[in-house]
Amino acid sequence: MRNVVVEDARAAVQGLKDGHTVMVGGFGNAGLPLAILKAVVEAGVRDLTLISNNAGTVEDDLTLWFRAKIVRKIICSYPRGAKAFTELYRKGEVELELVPQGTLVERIRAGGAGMGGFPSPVGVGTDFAKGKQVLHVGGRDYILELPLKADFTFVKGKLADTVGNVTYNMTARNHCPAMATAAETTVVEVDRIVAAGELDPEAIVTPCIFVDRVFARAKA
Amino acid sequence: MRNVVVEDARAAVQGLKDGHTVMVGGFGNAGLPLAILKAVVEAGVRDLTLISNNAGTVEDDLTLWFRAKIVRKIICSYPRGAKAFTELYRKGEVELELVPQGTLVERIRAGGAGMGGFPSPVGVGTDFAKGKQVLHVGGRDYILELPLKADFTFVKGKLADTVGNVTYNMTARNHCPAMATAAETTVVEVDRIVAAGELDPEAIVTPCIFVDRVFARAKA
Amino acid sequence: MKTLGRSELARMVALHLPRQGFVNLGIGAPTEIGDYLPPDTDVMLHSENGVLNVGPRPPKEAEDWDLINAGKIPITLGTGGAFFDSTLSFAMMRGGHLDIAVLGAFQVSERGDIANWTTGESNGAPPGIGGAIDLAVGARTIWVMMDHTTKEGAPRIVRTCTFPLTAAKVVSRIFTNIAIVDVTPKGLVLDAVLDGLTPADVQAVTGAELQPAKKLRKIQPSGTVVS
Amino acid sequence: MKTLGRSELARMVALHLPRQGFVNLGIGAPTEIGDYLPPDTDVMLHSENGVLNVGPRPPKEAEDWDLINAGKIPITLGTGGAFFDSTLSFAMMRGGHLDIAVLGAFQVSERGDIANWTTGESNGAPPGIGGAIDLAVGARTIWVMMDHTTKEGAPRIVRTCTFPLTAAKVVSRIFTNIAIVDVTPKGLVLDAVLDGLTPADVQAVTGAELQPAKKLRKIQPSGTVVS
Repeated sequence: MRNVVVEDARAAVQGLKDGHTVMVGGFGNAGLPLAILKAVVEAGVRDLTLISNNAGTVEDDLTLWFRAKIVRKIICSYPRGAKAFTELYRKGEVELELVPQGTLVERIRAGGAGMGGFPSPVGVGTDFAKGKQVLHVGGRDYILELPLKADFTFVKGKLADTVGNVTYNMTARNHCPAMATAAETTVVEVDRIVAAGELDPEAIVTPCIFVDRVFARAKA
Repeated sequence: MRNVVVEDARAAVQGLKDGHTVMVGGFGNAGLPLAILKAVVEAGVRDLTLISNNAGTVEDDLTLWFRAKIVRKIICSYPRGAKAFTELYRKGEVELELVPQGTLVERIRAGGAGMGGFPSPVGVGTDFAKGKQVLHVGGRDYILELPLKADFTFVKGKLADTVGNVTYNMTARNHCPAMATAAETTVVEVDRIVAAGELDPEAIVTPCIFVDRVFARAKA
Repeated sequence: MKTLGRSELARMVALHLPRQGFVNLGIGAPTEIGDYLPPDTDVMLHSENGVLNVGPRPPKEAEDWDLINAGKIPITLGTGGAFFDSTLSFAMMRGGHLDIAVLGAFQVSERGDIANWTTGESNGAPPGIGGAIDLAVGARTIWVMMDHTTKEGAPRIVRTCTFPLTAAKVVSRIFTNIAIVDVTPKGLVLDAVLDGLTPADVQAVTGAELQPAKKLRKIQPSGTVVS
Repeated sequence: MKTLGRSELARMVALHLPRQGFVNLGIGAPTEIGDYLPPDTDVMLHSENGVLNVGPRPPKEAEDWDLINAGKIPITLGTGGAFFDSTLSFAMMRGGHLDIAVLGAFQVSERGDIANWTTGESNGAPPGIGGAIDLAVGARTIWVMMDHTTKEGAPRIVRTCTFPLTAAKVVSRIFTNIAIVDVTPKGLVLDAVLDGLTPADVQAVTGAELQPAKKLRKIQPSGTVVS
């Protein structure tokens, strides 16, 4: 039977290369694949394009990436309160594409679902509409938001089974399921791995078809 | 606390009017709200626009609606093997808009999610592209598929709690969750109603914000 | 000038919410409105990071950082609540399924434009937008809760927003620390004024014309409003 | 002309599937391929009505009409399987997450166009499209499994499809009851021929030019193919 379990975070980030586009799940401190974030820095890659809701709040999260200066550009909805990022941003050493949160996750979904983006009512008549194609549908204006895809997606789940089905924990779910669909290689850091068949097939949030590697975070 | 439980199918279809657009969940025999289908006929409405994957296979399903001639138009992916519908179709007494299955459900989702449709790669270069706007995104052609909304959605769930959260049973889930988001009034027929708090909040598929009425199908 | 305190302002908004419906309380000050909902309310609170029926903040020892609201504050889950991913959460917002969103703002214009994501003056700091714009466009009814003026005394209710817009023509009601103002097709209508102030006092610190309501109401220092 | 039976054709396709990956077997004849997968396969079968890891058909007494495949036939759920709604199911298809889809067809053209939803002659009966078109566009690899000719002996492999297209330039391999044909940038390549027939026999019932493979393989009556 399919088995996507890898030993540790280091094995989980194998193949990540300079210049790759990477999605990282999480909202605030919920849903962050902390062991992976560390392993990416240790892998020594650089010039990453990062797609993520936030830009780091505490020292052991995405802050690590900005301290290590491995991000060339971030596509993000709310990079405020992110000290290490802000420092680089002020110096012009990192590029920012600011995207409304709902637009961000829906662009990711569009990437994962094979659509050419989506016509959004959000941002019409604001700075967020600049340079975007306007579509008129049913008497209303929409702006065409383009799909997002990545080379790697790194998210945090609660449980995974050995074939790669994943559940999440409360509000740690956030952008993770959409991101899991939109990358060439999707890696999930979980609290615990269980045998295939142990997860309720009705309650699996990310089916294994989207998942390439899972590993259990070592207990603190 | 919120309580959306109604007594029976008759109460569940209150407010349905001539000329309304109605979504009906189900794929094959899985996920059909059979008690509601009957109650709609008994309510005596007509000229409905029906959005549904199929057009009736056996006698107690949508076949009832075509026998009663209450459907003016059906938007559907696979109306084959539907005797009563086929009879009316041959006589030109019902209009058919044929939509690929994945496009159908995504147009419904777009309606429920407030988007102006979606740019689809499906149907490009075929009859399904006729009359549709073509969008060029990232070197590929997409056709703009428009959102679908309804006055009423009727679907079948497994369990509902009193506030209106819903779970489904196996492949009876199909189009039901998307349809539940896309109607002015969403009605769910379930096997059993439980108290609020009894459903696992991680395993709820349709959160109560989308649900206006639930009722328990009488045991056969 | 006399003003309502932040808690009293939150209480005033809470008292105006309907007894049922789905409500999103924006991050920052509006979140506090939740503390003043009547215990028997049928209102269900939504938070855009993927939770419906947000309950009160837990005691410190019960905090779980996987259970937070959009302001990244620990919460509890009310009975009948549900978790879901961001695509469904924003479908609820963009798709018009929320009855009311209460948002903070820097400025609101007389036609209901809202500016609440940046003042345009960044001092080099990165801008943030989050989910505020999705709420402003998507919720059926948009209320704003804010101080009537800036710290420097400049009006926040204006003829035309000078800050970058979040959304155009969406706000229907503005709750401030000295007044309640309705945005109507005929312009701004002054619905209620803080006890001790006159409509002229409020107009003096407002950047757009206020019409008096047929029956002006009075805001008591507690945040209760009386006819 | 001698031809493979339907079961042997299904077996031949099954033997060509990789040992792992996510595969959708189209409704009708392709569904039967599932019966010939090796018991230790790592392949997971997807069905577009919302299930991953489709298992064998249950015994009659265990049939549950809430657990069916896209052909509306009762199934079982394999270990590690999952249920999901149609939006996610079609995201799997349209988004390129399926490795292989095996579809039936009325016609396939030499450039890989597929026509499998209508012959255009309806006799007044309603057309149906279902999910075939989503599969044809979305799966990474599209194989076709069909009889080599119509009942009347007309070729189904043609230069240009005369029936309405399902999708253009998507088919990479065609398994028929007398041959295996690869669709390549340089045209159709005849990979294997049913034992007892010659390439010329196959060419005679094919509506487009077939080039011989470097090494033509032989299809045995059981569906096994040998070099």
